[in-house]
Amino acid sequence: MTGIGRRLGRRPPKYSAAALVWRGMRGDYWPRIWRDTELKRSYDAVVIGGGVHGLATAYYLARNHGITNVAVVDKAYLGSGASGRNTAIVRANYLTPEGVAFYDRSLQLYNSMALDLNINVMMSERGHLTLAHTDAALRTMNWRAEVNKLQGVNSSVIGPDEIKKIAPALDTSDHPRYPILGALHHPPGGVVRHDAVVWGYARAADYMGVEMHQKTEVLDILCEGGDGPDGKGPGGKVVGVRTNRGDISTPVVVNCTAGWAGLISAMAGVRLPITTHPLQAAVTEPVKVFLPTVVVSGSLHVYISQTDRGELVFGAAVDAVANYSIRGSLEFTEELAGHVLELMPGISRMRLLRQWSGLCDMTPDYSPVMGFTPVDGFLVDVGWGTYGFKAAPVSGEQMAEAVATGRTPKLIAPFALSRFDSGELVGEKGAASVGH
Amino acid sequence: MLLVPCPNCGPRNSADLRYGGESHARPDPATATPQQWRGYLYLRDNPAGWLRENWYCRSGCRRWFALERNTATNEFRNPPAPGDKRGGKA
Amino acid sequence: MAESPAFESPVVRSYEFSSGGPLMLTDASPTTKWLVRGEVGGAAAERLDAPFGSSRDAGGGALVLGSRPGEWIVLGPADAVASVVAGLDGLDSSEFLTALDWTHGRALFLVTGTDAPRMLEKVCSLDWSDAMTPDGAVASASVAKVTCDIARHDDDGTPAYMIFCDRSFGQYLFDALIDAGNEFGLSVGPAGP
Amino acid sequence: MTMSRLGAQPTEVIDRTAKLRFRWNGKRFDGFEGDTIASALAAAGEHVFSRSMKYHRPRGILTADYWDPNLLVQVGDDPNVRAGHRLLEAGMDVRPQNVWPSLHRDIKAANGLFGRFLTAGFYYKTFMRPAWLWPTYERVLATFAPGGKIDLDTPHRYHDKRYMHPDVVVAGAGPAGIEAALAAAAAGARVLLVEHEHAVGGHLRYSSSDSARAALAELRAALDASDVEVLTNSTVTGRYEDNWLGIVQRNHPIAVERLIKARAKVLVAAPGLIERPYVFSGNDRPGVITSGAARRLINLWGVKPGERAVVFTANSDGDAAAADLDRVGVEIAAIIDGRDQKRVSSAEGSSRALQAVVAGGNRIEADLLVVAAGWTAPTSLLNMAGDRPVHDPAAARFFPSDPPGNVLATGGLAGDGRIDELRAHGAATGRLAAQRAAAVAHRLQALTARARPVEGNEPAWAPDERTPLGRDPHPELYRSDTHGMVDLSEDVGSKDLVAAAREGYDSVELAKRYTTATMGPSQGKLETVNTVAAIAEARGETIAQVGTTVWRPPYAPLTLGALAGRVFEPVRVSSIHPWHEANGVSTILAGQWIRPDHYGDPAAEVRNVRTNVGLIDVTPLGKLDLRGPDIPKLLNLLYTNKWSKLPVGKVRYGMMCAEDGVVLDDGVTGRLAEDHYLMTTTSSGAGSVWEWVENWLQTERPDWKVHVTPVTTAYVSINVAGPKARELVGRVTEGVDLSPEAFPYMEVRLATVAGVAGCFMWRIGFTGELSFEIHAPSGHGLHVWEALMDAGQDLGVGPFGLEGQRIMRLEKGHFIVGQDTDGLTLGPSTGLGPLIKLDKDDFAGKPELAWAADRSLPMIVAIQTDDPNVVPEEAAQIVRGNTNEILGRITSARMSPTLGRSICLGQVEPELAAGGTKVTVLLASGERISATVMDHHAHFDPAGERLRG
Repeated sequence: MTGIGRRLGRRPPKYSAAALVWRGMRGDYWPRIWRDTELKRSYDAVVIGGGVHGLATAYYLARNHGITNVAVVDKAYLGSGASGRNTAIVRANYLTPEGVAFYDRSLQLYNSMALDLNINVMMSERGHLTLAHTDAALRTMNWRAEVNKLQGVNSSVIGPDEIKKIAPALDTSDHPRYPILGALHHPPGGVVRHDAVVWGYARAADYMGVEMHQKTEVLDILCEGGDGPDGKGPGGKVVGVRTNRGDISTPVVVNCTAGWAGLISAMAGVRLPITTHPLQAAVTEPVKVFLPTVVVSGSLHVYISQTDRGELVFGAAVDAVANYSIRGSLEFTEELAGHVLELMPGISRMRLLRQWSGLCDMTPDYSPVMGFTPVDGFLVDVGWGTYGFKAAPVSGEQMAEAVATGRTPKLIAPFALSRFDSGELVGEKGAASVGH
Repeated sequence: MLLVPCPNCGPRNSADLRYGGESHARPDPATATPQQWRGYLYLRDNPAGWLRENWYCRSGCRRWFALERNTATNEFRNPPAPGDKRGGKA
Repeated sequence: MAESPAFESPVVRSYEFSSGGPLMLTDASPTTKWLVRGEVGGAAAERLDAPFGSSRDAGGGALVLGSRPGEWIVLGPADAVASVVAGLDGLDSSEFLTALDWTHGRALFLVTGTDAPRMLEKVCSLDWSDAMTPDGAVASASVAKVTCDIARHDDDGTPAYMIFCDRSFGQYLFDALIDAGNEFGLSVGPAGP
Repeated sequence: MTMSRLGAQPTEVIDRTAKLRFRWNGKRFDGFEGDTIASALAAAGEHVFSRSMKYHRPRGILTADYWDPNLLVQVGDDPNVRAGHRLLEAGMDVRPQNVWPSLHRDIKAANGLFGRFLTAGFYYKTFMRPAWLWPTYERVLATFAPGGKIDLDTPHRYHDKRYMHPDVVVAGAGPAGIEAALAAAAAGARVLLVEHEHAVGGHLRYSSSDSARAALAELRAALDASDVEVLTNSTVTGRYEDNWLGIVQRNHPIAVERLIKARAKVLVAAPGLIERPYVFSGNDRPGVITSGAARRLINLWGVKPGERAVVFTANSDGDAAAADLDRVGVEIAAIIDGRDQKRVSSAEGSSRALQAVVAGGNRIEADLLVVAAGWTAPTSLLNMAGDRPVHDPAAARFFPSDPPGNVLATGGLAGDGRIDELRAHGAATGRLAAQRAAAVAHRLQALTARARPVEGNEPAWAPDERTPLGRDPHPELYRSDTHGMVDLSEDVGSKDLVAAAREGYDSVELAKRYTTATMGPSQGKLETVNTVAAIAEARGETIAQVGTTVWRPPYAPLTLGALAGRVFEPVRVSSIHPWHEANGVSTILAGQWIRPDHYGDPAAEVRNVRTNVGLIDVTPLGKLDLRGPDIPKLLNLLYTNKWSKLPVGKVRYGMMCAEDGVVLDDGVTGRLAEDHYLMTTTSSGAGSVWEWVENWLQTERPDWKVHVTPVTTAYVSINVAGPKARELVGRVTEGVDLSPEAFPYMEVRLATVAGVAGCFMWRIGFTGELSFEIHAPSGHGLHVWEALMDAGQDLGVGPFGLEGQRIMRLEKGHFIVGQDTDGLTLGPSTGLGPLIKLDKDDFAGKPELAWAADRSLPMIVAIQTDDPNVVPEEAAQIVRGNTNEILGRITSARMSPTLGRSICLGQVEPELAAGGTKVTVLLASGERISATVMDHHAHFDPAGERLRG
């Protein structure tokens, strides 16, 4: 067991088939997955946001750097935000070299996660198809494939016949409106059980001494020495966090929120290049499994996978209108269904069971904002748009390194906030507008 | 489907309009520093509450206009008067 | 334009025509249409007398549609339209006023029948009730996902609608309207202005 | 349990003279018109309908309605059909789902033996080692997916949608809902009444009391006489922003399912109540049914639910069920009254049938256990409107809290009462709804430009002065002293929920995610409250403290077919399209346009243009008609170059950049008259440039006098290109001297072509040949094209398509915005730096372009491979030697028929941009080849002699 239990000198009860049988025989309950503790008055670091990014950051702070006096605070429950609302797709087939290197590391961490964290996150390496319906889209697929190959990532462009073999439900005929001309095939892509990732990181971090505080809402970030009011803003430094459960003093605050990233950063006097948009998703009733891979169409703004429970999970592009309301819309499901049937006309009798949405923080270049800010001790891991879940492990690892060393790790240097001052944006915009 | 109060057409389905994002004044290009200009290009207030923003009534009167919307509740207020030449923009 | 060849309609597929029926769809694309732009509340607005959202019979078969604020579509027989447009000459010259012949740019279809509102509510999200879209009303909206100008101009008490779209969408929209009308027994009338 | 058909019942909905034959599980059965699939099968003595998801336990009727989790079947190619709701049709082929190998012998039922190890979430704790086996485990787990089968050959049938704008929509046609609809209609409102069941009446339909029957008859008659539009077998599936409603109509005469989108001025939620199952050992055994199921089976379909029954009742519905059972001859073995603190502890029996009920320590032989333990308020529509209903422990259910004023609740959702009290509340609600709808209608009409002028002032917003319904006390009955099933669709027991809460998954959302309770096809209709109750019990809290889950749309599932409806995908064509189709065109979709790609041999088309003359239909080229005195100012603002001195009759090329300096579009603009210009844009940019121009004009420069009209399809655009172009155009053109002196390159003339007056002709082209681009009025476009074709027979005229044009433009080194540029390409990278006039006062993107001038940027360059026969893929990477370092990429590449060699455009790092630089191109095959950066973008005729000819 890597890391878990090393710090507290106690080990969590191990998850295994044998343990299941043993407890089943004795009728024992499992102990709490993470402790319920009092909120202390002081921590070495406070991570805001109990989603996959925040929990991974806390986990790697403890595991890789021995920093365990850490609180993860969340205004609701762990995994209540985007972590539990995304469609759980993972992949590394990005367009830019910096994007590919980054997500490739994330995929590696996902692949070893079940054993690292001793929880089955059900990493399903089922392959990922990004369909191209136009020459221009096909050109972008080729571009991504070439960049991927140079980075050692398994991606290639395949034609309709091969696509049909992988996913027979797709209409690869000479379709009148959106013909499938080809696809970027990325075998290492797949899906992961998102909730298990949340719980796994929380459980592992807990056993190393990190504290998880649910229903703990950050009301303000306490700063001194900054240019702005109350000592906030550039030139200042973080001294603490005000929560609904009282003030905490800390020299380091890491903003790992999605949806509220701008509001939290504003509490430290840091303005971000972010607008918040809902991202909607939907799921059908279960039917027997027929779709063995993840299918994405950028032109049709849709991505589709089938869970092991038989439900089809659908996602789309973010809503056009900036919004903090996550009630969902009818037009989303209408457009989604139209596009899904364009790709798979045979499933018109499947029924949509539930729709939901989460909040995404969109940046101008479809790339995140990570690392240090003009306020000392205030770090951000935000602006994740629609691809935060896939990046969680590597983000946690890199953010932990930034906190521990005080230096920006090479892998996240391209994503610094300062790029918006210098105008040197990241080039994922073209490929990632619906890049799931 | 949100109803957007177009000052010319009357309430319209949001699908009939294009969303234009936060309404900010364009800095004077002759004097703007890189920081000011890029702040205009990229930085956003993004409040969870009242926000002044631009809309274009694409399927209707084809007029750009600015009004305030509460991004938490989707209520609108302060649309410009019909025929306002700048559409109420900042 | 006397030697000009015949006007080619954007609707090029052939249909079985019917001269009557409870719900009729007719291609009237060759109809002369001009677009007049002026100022809201200006002299031209006063002369044309069709504020945004409304329309007016301008005589000689010409209709003036208040299609947008400060914008009008004038349509009808070529000479009648010409006389409406010519009537704007000599107005207060300080007003910025332009007019262009849009006949070739816009397809025009007519939908007539008691069930026309029921048919239109399958392809367009506007409220077709008499209170919200009375006889004479003019609006713009998406019809089967194509942005159209729409004017209600009843035919002797029977609801009738003029639908204008970009000419290149003409064939697509015509077919979409036929599909929408099928369940109400729609028939296609012979084309004509 | 043995069910059988009873004699005729006074309230029955079946037509015993209309026998319907169908198949179930491969065998033949008969039922009657009016039967549901389930009632017909129950009448025929069938009692196992499905197997449960995880343990494959046999399952029978529970609620006998749409929400019954045990009655999901496959009908033909339609999976997950609700047999408790779907009406029987002759010839139906009905099959059980989730059984293997058969309904009655299911091998996976062995899972039940391991139930104590297969606790909720067990899969998170195992299958981790060895890691290489996980994919195999996963495949096995996937075979447990419940549900029916998809037939991928199912066609997408007719599903057209409908928009509506009713004043009042009433969701639910029970007594309160019907009264609300009637009262609203009587007050002058346009009312739509939507009923989930096949007929109106709600619980009155299956009530055998005389008063209920009389009330139902009266309500039906009133409805028939009213203007209310009634939709049965239809469901309000969601309430969205501003009372935008999704309604699915399942009984449209020609549509399989029709989605109705209604903008309701007021929504009345009157869905009634859903009977809540009770949790105890064996509560999912066939033979355990709700009181509603018993009454429906008896009174609607004349089905006797069993022979000897135990009735567990805590309310009048349970009492009524007992009376119905007694009336039709079912022996009542015991009545256990929940109001007297009595409980049922367990239902025992064989795997497939109930044999005995244990209550208060006594074992009572019975084949039927009818349970009336209370209600779940389906507050979904209120939730979707933002309401957070509150739990009232005294009444043991949730009630509305504070829904918005345009959403009103009535009926069981709002409280309890006698039929007349419910009706009175409904009527009051309908009147209130109509009053408020009138206010909304008045406001909408007053604000809407096209609407009929309003009369009078806006009516005041009517206050809610309804007499509230009472709340009947009801014992809180969630779980007995034993554990049982909470979520029957997901096989989640109360024990699982307690274990999950103990493990830390102790909020509703966490427990839901961990155990999957409420996530199945019932979506919490039956199990939400019991789930919350189990967590509350484990935490030692009340239901109100734990809180409930948020009900999300849709209220009832609807097919993807209905949601998609007819998929409107507009396509556009030029007036010349019929000619292309008649002449062997191969088309390509470009945005919404269907365009000629080639007519068989693009290389031959290129050679013909280079030697003779060709015609291309470039109608999709964006065209904006500009009129007004301030056009030069506008052009100066939008383009990077200068426009103040463009004379009448001249055209000029311009590049547009966005405010961040990134290339946005390009094209030529010509001055047709003093205050009249024609601007062209790229085909794909036509729409966005128009909006861009309008935005500048309307919001930044509102005082400038310019009118912009999109005329892209008002003109057919034909480019006549080739050495013989002048000869050809001259044969059909009147009124223009085409000589190079009189009409030189980059000028525009008004001409009559082929007898068509009002054509604009300009001397430009993308091919590098002598070109005349003719913009002819669209209504005569086909004529002009055909005239050119006819006139040029002896000149060798032929059509060419986009592919030929792409080859020729690449020979000339013209970049295409969006192909050779990308989302970060700044103006100077195109090589057109000299066209960026930083000495202008202002133009879009000027500051960024000024700063970019000092930066070293990637450049677009022409590249030729050293081996002339190798055409790199568009997207092939340019790398540093044998390393993986990326220094650029090929953006366009073709074999040039003119030069007989491969030609490319590419983007490279500045260090490689100088002419003559050797670069390494990595082909898709993995091979690295050498190539050379050229001095000019143009591979062919760099001096431009041909096009000026």
